[in-house]
Amino acid sequence: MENKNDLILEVDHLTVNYELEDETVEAVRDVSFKLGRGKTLGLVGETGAGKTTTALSILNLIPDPPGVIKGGTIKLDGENVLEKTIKEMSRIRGKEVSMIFQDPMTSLNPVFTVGDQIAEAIMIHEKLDKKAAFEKAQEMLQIVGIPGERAAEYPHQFSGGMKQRVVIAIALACNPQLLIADEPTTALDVTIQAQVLDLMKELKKKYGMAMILITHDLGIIAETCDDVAVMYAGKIIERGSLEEVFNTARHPYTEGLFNSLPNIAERKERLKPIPGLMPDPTKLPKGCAFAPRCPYAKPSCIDVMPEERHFGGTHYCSCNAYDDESFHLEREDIVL
Amino acid sequence: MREKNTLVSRQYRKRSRAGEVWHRLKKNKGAMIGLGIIVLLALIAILADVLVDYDTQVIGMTLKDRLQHPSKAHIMGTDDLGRDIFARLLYGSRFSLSVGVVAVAIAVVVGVILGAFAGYYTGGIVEDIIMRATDIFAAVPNMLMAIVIVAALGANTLNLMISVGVTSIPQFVRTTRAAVLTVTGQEYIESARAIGESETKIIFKHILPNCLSPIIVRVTLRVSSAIISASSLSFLGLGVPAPAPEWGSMLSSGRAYLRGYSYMTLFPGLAIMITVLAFNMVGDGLRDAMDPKLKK
Amino acid sequence: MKKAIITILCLLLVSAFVFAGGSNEGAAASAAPKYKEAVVCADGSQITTGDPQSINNLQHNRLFKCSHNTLVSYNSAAAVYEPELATSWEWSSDLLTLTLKLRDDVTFQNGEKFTANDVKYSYERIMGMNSTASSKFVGVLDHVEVVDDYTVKLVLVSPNVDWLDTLALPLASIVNQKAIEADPLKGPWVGTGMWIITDLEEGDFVHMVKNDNYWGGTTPTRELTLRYISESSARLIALQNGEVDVCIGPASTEKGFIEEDPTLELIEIPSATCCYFAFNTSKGPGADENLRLALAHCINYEDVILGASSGEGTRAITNWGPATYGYYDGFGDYTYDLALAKEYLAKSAYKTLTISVKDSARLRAAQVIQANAKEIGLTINIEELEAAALTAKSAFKTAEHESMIYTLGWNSYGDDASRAYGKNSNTNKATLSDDRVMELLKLARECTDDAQRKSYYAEIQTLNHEHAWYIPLFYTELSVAVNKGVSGVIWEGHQSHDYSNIVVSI
Amino acid sequence: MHRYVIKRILLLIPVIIGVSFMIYFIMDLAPGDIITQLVGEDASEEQIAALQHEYGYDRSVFYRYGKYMLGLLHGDLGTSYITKKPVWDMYITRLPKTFWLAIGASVVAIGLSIPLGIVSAVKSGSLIDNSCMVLALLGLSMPNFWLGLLLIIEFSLNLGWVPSGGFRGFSSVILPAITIGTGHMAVMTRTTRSSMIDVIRQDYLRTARAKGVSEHKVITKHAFRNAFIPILTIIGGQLCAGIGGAVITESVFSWPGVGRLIIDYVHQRDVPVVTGSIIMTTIITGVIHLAVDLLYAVVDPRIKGKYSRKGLRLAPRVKTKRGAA
Repeated sequence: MENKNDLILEVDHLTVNYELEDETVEAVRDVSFKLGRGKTLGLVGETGAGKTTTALSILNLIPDPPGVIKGGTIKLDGENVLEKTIKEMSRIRGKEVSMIFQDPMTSLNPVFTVGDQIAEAIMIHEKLDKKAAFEKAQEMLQIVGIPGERAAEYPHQFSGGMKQRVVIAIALACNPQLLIADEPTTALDVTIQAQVLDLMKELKKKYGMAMILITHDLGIIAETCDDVAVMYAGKIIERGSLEEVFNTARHPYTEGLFNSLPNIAERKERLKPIPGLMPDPTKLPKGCAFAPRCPYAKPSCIDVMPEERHFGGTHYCSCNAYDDESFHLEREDIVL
Repeated sequence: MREKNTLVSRQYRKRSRAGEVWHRLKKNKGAMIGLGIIVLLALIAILADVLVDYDTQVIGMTLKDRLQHPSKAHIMGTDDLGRDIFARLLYGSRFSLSVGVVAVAIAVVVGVILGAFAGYYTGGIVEDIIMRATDIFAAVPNMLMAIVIVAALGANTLNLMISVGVTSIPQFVRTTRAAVLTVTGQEYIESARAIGESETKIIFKHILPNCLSPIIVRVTLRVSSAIISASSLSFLGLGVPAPAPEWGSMLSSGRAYLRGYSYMTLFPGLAIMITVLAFNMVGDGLRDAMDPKLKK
Repeated sequence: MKKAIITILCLLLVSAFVFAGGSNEGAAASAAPKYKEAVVCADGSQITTGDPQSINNLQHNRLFKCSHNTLVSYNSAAAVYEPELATSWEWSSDLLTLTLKLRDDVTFQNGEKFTANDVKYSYERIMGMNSTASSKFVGVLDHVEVVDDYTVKLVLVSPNVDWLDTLALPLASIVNQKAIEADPLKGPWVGTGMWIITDLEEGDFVHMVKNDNYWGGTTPTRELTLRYISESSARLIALQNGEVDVCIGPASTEKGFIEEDPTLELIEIPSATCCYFAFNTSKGPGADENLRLALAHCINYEDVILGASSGEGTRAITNWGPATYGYYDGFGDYTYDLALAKEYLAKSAYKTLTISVKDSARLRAAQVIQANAKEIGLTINIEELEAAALTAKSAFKTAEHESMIYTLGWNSYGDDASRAYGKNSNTNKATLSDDRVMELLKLARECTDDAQRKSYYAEIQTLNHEHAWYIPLFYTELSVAVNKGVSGVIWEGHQSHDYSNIVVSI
Repeated sequence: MHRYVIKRILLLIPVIIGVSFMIYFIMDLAPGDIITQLVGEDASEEQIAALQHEYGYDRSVFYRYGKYMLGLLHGDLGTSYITKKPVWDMYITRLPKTFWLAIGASVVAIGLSIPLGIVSAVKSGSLIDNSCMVLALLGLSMPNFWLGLLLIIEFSLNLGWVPSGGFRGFSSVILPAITIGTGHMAVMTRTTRSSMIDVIRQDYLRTARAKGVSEHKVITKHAFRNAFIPILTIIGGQLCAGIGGAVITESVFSWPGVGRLIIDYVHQRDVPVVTGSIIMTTIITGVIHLAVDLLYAVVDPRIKGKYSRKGLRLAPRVKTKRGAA
């Protein structure tokens, strides 16, 4: 894990802003994480936490304007993608890293056949002619569970789940080493969600690629991921292996996430949603962004930027409450 | 993307809608320049009587001074009847602007009412009649329609306004209908109905205000094309009657002099161009400012 | 031997120079003049038909002078009637019958022989046509008698000493019965003229090729096209570009370009076109003589000419064609006298007057008059109308206009005055039905005594001067820009130029 | 699909009836009538009466209209009062010229506007965007006859590259096409821009970029094809306007087109020519609109499905922003 060659992705101090007319949205603030080959990282957080922005940064696809990558490095297979030229980037996109987007309804170009859309990626990266690429596209469709003949059909002729399979086929068409899946199942029906997830897991195993799975569904994380990173207001506030984060969540926000999950076993218990809303991203507090909503917050939390606390292994969280050695979350009382 | 949009719209929720549009319009340099020009033109048009004397400077002629190139005495030269082009241009703003504005006002009033009916009572005979009639009007090319109307009514300022206005009606009917249709289908109208608000209240409080932006944009753009249509009709001898210094008729009266005395067409031409440009820039700016999709 | 050869060679060489027609270009250039094969004439009015009897206007007249022939023609330079298809003619003593001898060597362009029957057919066709042209015949010509193949008798309803002039108009062209019966649309194109109409696209051009069997001579030009270019600037540019050879009516402001251009020439034609102010004397302000005279004395005529036509025009003293029979201006012009004008105006109940106009020159004239009238406190409104609307508004029986500015192209014969003064004439823009004038017109029409006839016309003009039904403004100046090589055209003051013999040397 | 086409063509019939009614009545009731035009200024009363009878002017306008429509029912567009030619013949000699001019103008407008619009959209909000829009607007705000004459003076007179006017082969189309095309530019550029801006923010472009499609191809292939429908609508609209004839440009360039045919005969109150030509224009316009609507299906496969569905009332008109036509 610590060996550099085993790392497919290394993000260091990534900072991304959206510079609007008169305000600046700090979407990603000093985010660092690493991902090993073949591993799956779950990126969890509320809408607006900066998960998608982080993912797009890896492909250098932040819409510019208004998005600006202010600092940091993103090393993909040891090379900083932020220093690549546009041309080099387009060789990396789809070949080294692929991305699956949230809404399959809008991710496919409505005016081209799905076969063409898959074949296009193949033609770009594998220098195949149109016919060969199309044949390979048909194979890819079969791999994702769609009959190859349907390659000549247009996206509007497919259902949501099928579309997401097509998107997956596009993403996997050139055997990328890293797949970023941005809430791949959010827009799908629950039954379809499971199918798509199974498919992704299976394909991941088959191709042996690494994956970043962005979701706010902790259940999916539990099922799919090796590691988990929790984002809040543009920062990773807790990071660790699946077991570490799920069993011994350290950050009050992570605890809040777990508490807001319904528990089928004990239905009598009322859900405990996290009170309040995420802070205005243009006016983030100097200190911990979660402090205004944090049940454990002390006045100093607002002013002092929390530091990373490591809890052995890869597990860390950013919370100043741990200055107090005796501090522990309520949840631990229950679990332990 | 998604994240970003939520952030942005939250940010703007602080202002009223009009304030928000104005705020964004202010950022658009082109639109502000255009607006400045329009205000200036409007001021000139209102103060025309103060700035120049109609009888002596605008229609009064000194034939010995005819066709003088621009000089200190006549900064834009004189026309074929020895009248100062600058004075005529200043006064002409009154005619050209009013032709544009009144024509569009006619179109807006008729078009919006019909369009609102057609959009609100969809599927019925009302819609059918209105839209079929609109199709018929729209089927005839604008310019031909205007020519036929002016030919029938006779060429004078009012008829010019009517003919240009009538030819613009179909656009407003369609724009309004489309806007009303979209708005009527929105959930907040449903919810207004659900909480039992009256029909009139729904139309006036919820539907029409929300239809305004496409109509406003269309108005600004249409004023400029109305000015051009009017000048085209003047070219065909169907415009504002002489000696009124309407820009289009000034321009077309200079066409025989284009080669030797190009300033006779240059200045009215520039005046039309600048006005049209100004209205268009404001129109474009308004559209950008009102279109949530174009928010940055 | 050697000498002989040299002599023969020299002879050959000389003969080559002499006889080189179109075959040897290099040699011919210096010896014989060379002409363009295809000539194009541009005009600002469009030609809509090739049927000479259906229409009577300038641009069509120019066409029909090429394609068709009339029995007689009028030589305006010499002021005499000349034979065309007729060789001679004779009036009966009661001035009711005109007997014409016809040429026997004429064939139509379709090969049919021309005889007296064609005259009968043509004239009867006009009578039954209900066209602008036919009104010149209906009520004037009673019937046509064919005496023999080459003699024809025209019997009139009432004496008309100017009847020959009508026969000389292109509308009295002779057409061919067979051709018309075969093709009602293109049949009337077939005439006896020098040029055969091959193609006519209204609003664009008329194309003609030379009739090699023409009875009246030949010309080196092979093709003649009349093109319609409505914008005067574009028309002149086409001439400057060499796309056309003749440009009718260049804009007066652009005459400088013609003078500058060494390949072009400006032809100025003495004009018979009079621009005048006409009051509707039947009702309203125009019926008030004081108002009419007030206006007559306040107009600055020089300014009107300057404003309306850039100063290119001559002051008109009387409302009559300068070359028209019976011209008289002994009463002098209206003096520019504001005090007098105000005096007249004071006597009038009207203080406002509307002028109806249709085109830009008249519009400009109206604006000058408007400014002039302001000086004496008379308010003038200008009403710009389309041609059709103005014609309808000012039609004799239903005249609604108050006043208008009108331009009349005067023909040379005296009775042309009936158009401006005669009852029921729609060109009688003054809606005049003065008994004395009507009587004078009739007397003149039937009078063969020259001095007497002229005195009738002089009286009409004097009456007009006294009552100011019409205020004559100016005679327009006619100009035509041509390629310098153009010759052979008969330029007419009434603008129905004859292009038949046009050649363009190169 | 066939059903749809047939339905659309049938829907043209009420429009034709409406248009013919409207134009016939306006023309017929306009001051000044054909009789005075025909018979000249010194006709006798008998002549006028005869003509009035011949053309039905001794009866009501409804009679004349009815007679005209009866002819139309048999495919007869009427006969010109002035030239006595069938209106169909007159129209059909003008149509090709107008057609070439309309096509030429569209080519000019498309060639200039689409690149400008795309650049504007991609650089939206920048100085380049603003300059593109001003450039496009200049074409619109410059009166056609002014631009036309300037072009003639420069390119025909001074440079001698092209004829000054008339319909004389390909080279003669260039200047009038530029004159009209630049007038179309503003609307088309604006449409391209706003349509591209709509599309540029679509998720599927991100998908395309994410799979490594070059930026150039993302814009020209993926985005443009999606943005094309509103542009197609505008092209169709401008083609239709062109078929109606560009009266002023036709005047300046002595172009024997439909526009001038109509205006010349409006002035002469030749009701059948005006009505017949406008009916033809309406029909051709309707066909172009239909063709455009069918082209939508080629550009966007989603629309195809809608055409074959039964009971469709009207075309799925794509909303567009047409500023100045």
